[in-house]
Amino acid sequence: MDGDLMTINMGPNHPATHGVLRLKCQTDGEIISGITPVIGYLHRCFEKHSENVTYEQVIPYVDRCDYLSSMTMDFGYVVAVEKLMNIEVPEKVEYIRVVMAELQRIASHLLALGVYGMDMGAFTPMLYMLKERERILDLFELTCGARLLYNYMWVGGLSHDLPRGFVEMTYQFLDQFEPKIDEYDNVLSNNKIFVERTADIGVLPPDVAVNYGVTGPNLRASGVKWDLRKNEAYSIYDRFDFEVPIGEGIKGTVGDCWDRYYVRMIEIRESVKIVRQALAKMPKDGDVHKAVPKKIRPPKGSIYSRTESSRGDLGYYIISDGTPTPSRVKMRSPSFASLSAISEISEGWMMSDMISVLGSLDIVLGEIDR
Amino acid sequence: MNQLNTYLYIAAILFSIGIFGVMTRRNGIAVLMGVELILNAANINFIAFSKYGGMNFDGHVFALFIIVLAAAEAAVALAIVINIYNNLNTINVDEASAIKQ
Amino acid sequence: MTVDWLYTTFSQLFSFIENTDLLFLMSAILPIGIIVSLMAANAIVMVYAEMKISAFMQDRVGPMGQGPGLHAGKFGILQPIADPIKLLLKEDTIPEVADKPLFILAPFIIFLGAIIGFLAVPFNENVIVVDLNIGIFYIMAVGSLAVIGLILAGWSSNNKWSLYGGMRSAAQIISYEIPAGLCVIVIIMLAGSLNMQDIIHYQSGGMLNWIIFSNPFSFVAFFVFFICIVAETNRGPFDISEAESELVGGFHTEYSGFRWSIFFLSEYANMLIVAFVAATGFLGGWQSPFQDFMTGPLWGTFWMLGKVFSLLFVMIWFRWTFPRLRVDQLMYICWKVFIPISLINIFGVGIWTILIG
Amino acid sequence: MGLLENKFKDNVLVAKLDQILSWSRATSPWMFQFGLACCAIEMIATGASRHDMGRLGMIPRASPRQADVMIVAGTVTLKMSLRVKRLYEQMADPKYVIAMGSCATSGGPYWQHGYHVLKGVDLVIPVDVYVPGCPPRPEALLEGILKLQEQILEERPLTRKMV
Amino acid sequence: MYRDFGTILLAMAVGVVFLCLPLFLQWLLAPSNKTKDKLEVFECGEDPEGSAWLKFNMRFYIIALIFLIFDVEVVFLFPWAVVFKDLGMLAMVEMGIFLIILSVGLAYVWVKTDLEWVKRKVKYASGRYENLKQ
Amino acid sequence: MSRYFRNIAESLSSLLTGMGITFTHMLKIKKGNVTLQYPEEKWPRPERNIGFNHEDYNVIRSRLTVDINDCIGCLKCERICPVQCIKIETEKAPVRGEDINEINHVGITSNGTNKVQVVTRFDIDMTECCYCNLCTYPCPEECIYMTGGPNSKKHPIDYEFSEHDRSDLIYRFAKPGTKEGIQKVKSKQGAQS
Amino acid sequence: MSEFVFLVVTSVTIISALGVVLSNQLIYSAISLLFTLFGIAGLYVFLWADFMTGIQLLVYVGGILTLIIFGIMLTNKISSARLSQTNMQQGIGSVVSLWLLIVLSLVISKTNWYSVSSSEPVSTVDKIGTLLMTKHLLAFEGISLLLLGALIGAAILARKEI
Ligand code: SF4
Ligand code: SF4
Ligand code: SF4
Repeated sequence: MDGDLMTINMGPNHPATHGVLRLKCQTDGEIISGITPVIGYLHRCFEKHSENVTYEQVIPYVDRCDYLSSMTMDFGYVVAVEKLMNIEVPEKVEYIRVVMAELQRIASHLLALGVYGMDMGAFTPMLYMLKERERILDLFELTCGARLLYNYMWVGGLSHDLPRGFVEMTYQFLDQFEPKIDEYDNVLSNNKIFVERTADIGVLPPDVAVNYGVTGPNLRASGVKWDLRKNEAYSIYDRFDFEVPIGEGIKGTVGDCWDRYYVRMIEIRESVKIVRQALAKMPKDGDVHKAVPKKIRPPKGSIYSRTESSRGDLGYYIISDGTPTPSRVKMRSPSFASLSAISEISEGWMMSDMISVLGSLDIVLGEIDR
Repeated sequence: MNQLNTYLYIAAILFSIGIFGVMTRRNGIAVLMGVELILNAANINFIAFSKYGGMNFDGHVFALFIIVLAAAEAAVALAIVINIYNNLNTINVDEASAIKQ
Repeated sequence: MTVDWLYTTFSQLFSFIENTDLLFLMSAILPIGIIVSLMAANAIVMVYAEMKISAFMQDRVGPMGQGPGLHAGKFGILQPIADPIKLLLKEDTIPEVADKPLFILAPFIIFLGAIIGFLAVPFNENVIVVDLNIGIFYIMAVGSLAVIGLILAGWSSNNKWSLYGGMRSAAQIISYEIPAGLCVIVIIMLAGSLNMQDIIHYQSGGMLNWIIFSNPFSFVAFFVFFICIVAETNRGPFDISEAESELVGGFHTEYSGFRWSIFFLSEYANMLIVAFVAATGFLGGWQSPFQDFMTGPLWGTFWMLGKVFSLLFVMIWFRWTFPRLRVDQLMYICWKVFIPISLINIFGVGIWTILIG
Repeated sequence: MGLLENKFKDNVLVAKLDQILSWSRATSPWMFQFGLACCAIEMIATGASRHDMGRLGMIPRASPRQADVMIVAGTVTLKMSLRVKRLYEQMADPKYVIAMGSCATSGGPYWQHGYHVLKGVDLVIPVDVYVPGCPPRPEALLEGILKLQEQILEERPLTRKMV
Repeated sequence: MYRDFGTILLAMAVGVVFLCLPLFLQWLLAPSNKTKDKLEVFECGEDPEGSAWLKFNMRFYIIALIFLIFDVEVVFLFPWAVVFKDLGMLAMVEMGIFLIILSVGLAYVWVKTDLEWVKRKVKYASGRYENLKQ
Repeated sequence: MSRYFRNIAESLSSLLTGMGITFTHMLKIKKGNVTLQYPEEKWPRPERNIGFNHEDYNVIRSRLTVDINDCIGCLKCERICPVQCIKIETEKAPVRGEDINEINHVGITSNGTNKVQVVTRFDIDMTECCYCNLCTYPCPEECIYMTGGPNSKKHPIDYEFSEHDRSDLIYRFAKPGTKEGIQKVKSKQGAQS
Repeated sequence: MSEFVFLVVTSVTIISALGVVLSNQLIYSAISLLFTLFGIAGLYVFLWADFMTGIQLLVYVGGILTLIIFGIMLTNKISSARLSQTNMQQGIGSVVSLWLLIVLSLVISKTNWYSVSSSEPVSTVDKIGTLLMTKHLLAFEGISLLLLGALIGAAILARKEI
């Protein structure tokens, strides 16, 4: 009883594609028989820009690649340039960066999870999550004045010191945030309908994930214990006591959509832990501009450095020719790898499952197309 | 309108239309629709008889049975049509029988 | 009922009118007009309620209508009035490749199904526009008209999303009609009649005589029935046919302006009808919950509407809390959970009534 | 054009009717979900509890047929520009466009080296309100919407245009 | 009975008028600006590839419709339920047989996995929640 | 079989939990409401915010402003801007640090620097600006800043400047007529000397 | 007035029945069938069979017609679903059905129908119920077997070769 295969374009403007992704789906009734992701609708010429602007001017563009997680993007970039130039950054800067990156991770995951819930049709939990995200954005805004694209981390330092009262406010935020996580669990994660919609759907086995180069929460959801914050501790991540956020038991080890969702939930909890530790250990004083070089002019050479962004393994390959302008900046974007796995794991599932899979991969088009 | 004959005429017309459909149509589903018309004509008769012909509620019960039969028939017939279509890729009844031979 | 009453009243009032047809037309048009305006009013109230309730559940305030010179009333009370006027002013688009006649026909079918269903719901002891002998069965039967409308709307748009929406909703409604019908059987078994008023009269004498509390099986039947009717009206979490994040707009993706709002109107009208049926069948209709306390026509209407709107509130509550089901899960629930449960209910109620009372 | 559009001389009755019509248009500007890039995130934030776009009568619609306002939120690339145009065309009249953020307005940070970025969405579709910012704060977007509403309020759909 | 159904017929006529009136108003008031793109169907901004009117694989839904037969069963239940109380045990037994025979049908399709609506062919699955029968 | 019933029980309990949560949110709307009713209440929110005093910490990036009287035309901001949306043209002032009244040129900045250049054009295209704040750091006179930025005492926060016309978003900070004026002044001086 | 309504209902029924067999697009046939079924339901009202009216709507419109429409969508490239009817067939068909019609009419008009005048029943459904449970009990139980057979048969047929 085969029908004709129907080619249906999902996107570039579709509520579930999280941006301007186009999925060319071959469907056989409700069943997906083939998916071709078509990207490039948001190609914003990041590499071209970075060849034309100086090192510090790249940062705004880096911000805009993964607009949901600008802090971690900046973090990766400045770490790369600092390595290239051999800059020691002051203690305080390191701590602030970690705090910011982890808060950003929470914010990013909150949005990802909320929007995922909305993909599944649950609108209210999304707004609960966005409500808390908004509080994190308040903290960022307090620090650097921007809500989404911060340009906060500079090579060798930060644009601003922490404002007065930031630490207390962050504590305050964390205190009221932590109970909320349980609320999310009750209203969404354990909701039977949600579980049915996501569990066992779009399973990404560990070996396939590794082969596709999937990293970050998506990889950890498959049960692979890989987190650059632990495995290749950059910055000062080795000083914190936290677990690599992977699931245990039956929760979060299989690599299905629910696991990908749940691992992000665990990651939020771990990040809260890290933020608390970092706030406690943070040196009281120190000049955040101390190590900022007057002129950023790295020696000839190249560097590849990778860090853990909210979406996974974020790598920068920078070639310097000794001028203030990088000769090449190449970004390895984690979402790209995640997206490339989609046809492998969602073929044969139903239409609705595909949306579930897509949402659980948590892609950001700005970073895929760059 | 308050006459048995009126309804019988209407039923007769529907019946002939149904026969016409069954005879001329080659598409299986269209034939099915013709059959539905015929069955409905019969139903009208039954119910008309039960009002005017002293058949009382037996007519209703019969009509009820016929509707049930129609439903069962439609379900099975459609399953068959779909099956034929799958195997022979046509639902034109005569083509299908031609291919079979 | 009402029509008959109006007919007698009118024939006394306008005794100079000899023509009985004219009298009938007069006495029928009036309640029909009221019903139609009720449908429109209901949509307006429901839209507003839905906006506000959902907003409150989400820690927001909902429409407030602020801004210089712009006042959708205090608390956005005029919002649901501005929306239909605006929809009236929207361009009416029909895609070139669509099947025009069917595209136009589809919303009419759905709406007509809703309107003629609405005629048979009782408001209180005396007010029911048409008091059919087969009342509850009739409402179920005309409810199935919507299926045809939905398929046609989905198919005639010649849009793939619409096609999916139409198909899904058809399968969904057909399936859920069965457990819903089986639950209605429970009502009828106890009340021994298909007539809406008879069913309500059967439940007179306080809350404990309501069918929902008459035995454990009918208690279960009520919840099954309620979920089924939510599914039959295509409301969340069963809104797979218009699933915004999957199918863009489902069967109504291509509809714009007023043509689109007909779907909306019918959806709310259908919700209202099924809530009426549930209130009539299980919750004692216009009967007061406390025997002889607060009875009378006005109170009757009050109780009826109170019950209906609480059910509607629960529907809204559902929609804004739950994720959407997938289409096969929907079927799973229907065939593997609700139908067996309802069959058992029928046996249970039967045996219970024979053995215990 | 509609049959009665701009067909009437200005008189009190028509003016009142006109007011009601444009009031209804202004009060329920349904928005087409059209997020392209970073600005879309701020658009979501505008719709979320903190800023609650619904206050102004905005309801996001996924289908362009039922939407009145298209908020172009984000970078319009050349590849996307054709689609933007088509989606705009597919909205039912009357329709309005808000260009949100630098990118939609003029190409924004990508105006110089962005070989693949459209330098302003007004090159393909008419824009009513430009909201600056990168991304604009939700309040800024709300202000843009209010501005658009004011503009719609001043429309006179029925009155004949005096030339 | 005539009067009741006459009212219903009248209501249908009124309903049609009620819908036509605003549609007419819309025709009068709303702008109309038909461009080529507008008359195309919406497919997320892309060119639609082929018409939606193709042979849609509805296997999945058809199975649901075969249960039209259950619909018919419900129809039989109505007259029975009405007289159930008068006839008492007798009716219960008779209907019991009827229902049991049909339940056999339900059980049959259940066991034969016709109620598993979709036969997916997926590459990876684990069945941790055991909801998924492959 | 037991799984079948467990499933149903689980569904019921988890769904009821969810409904309970949304319902409590609805009941507590008075307290839990987080909506900022924009035109009436503005950022920073009067109460119910996370608790910072915006007068102390106002670094919001909203809109660039230039105190043109303080600008010495050093082009540092133009050079650092990643998107090149600042366009400055300068002319050498006839006399360093002296006011030129014809064009309202102020010769000495509030920091006390004597100006060498007259800024004849200072355009910021706010439609291109990416609000990265980079231009405000190197300015020696602190005369370019985001409103509500470091000089927030002088300017209130201002993020509401949407326009119907795109060209209205190009901000011209140089005093109108400076260009012609300075030329006239110069040619007059040239004629004198 | 009721004559007028009766006329309208009858003509709707017959005209749309003609539409069913004559329209050249399958889907329009199905929609015509919808109107025919509605008209027949109307006729039932005139025949005092309210319960049958409900059943007509529930089973025919809500069930069988939906099934037919699904069948159409499943088996046709509907955009090209023109129905071919050869002239030959149409000729034969119309001759045969006209002949049938004439014969039937003759029979109807010639026969002296046994006619009783009954009064409008208060309620039809309980009578039907009682009859089902008593007089037609065997048929009733037989129907359940038939339905069982149809269900299983249809399920098997639809399951094949997927
Ligand atoms: S204007 Fe800025 S925030 Fe908006 S899309 Fe462009 S780069 Fe992103
Ligand atoms: S804020 Fe950034 S983009 Fe804007 S003018 Fe300053 S440096 Fe340029
Ligand atoms: S950096 Fe400051 S002083 Fe120098 S040109 Fe820019 S605004 Fe003027």
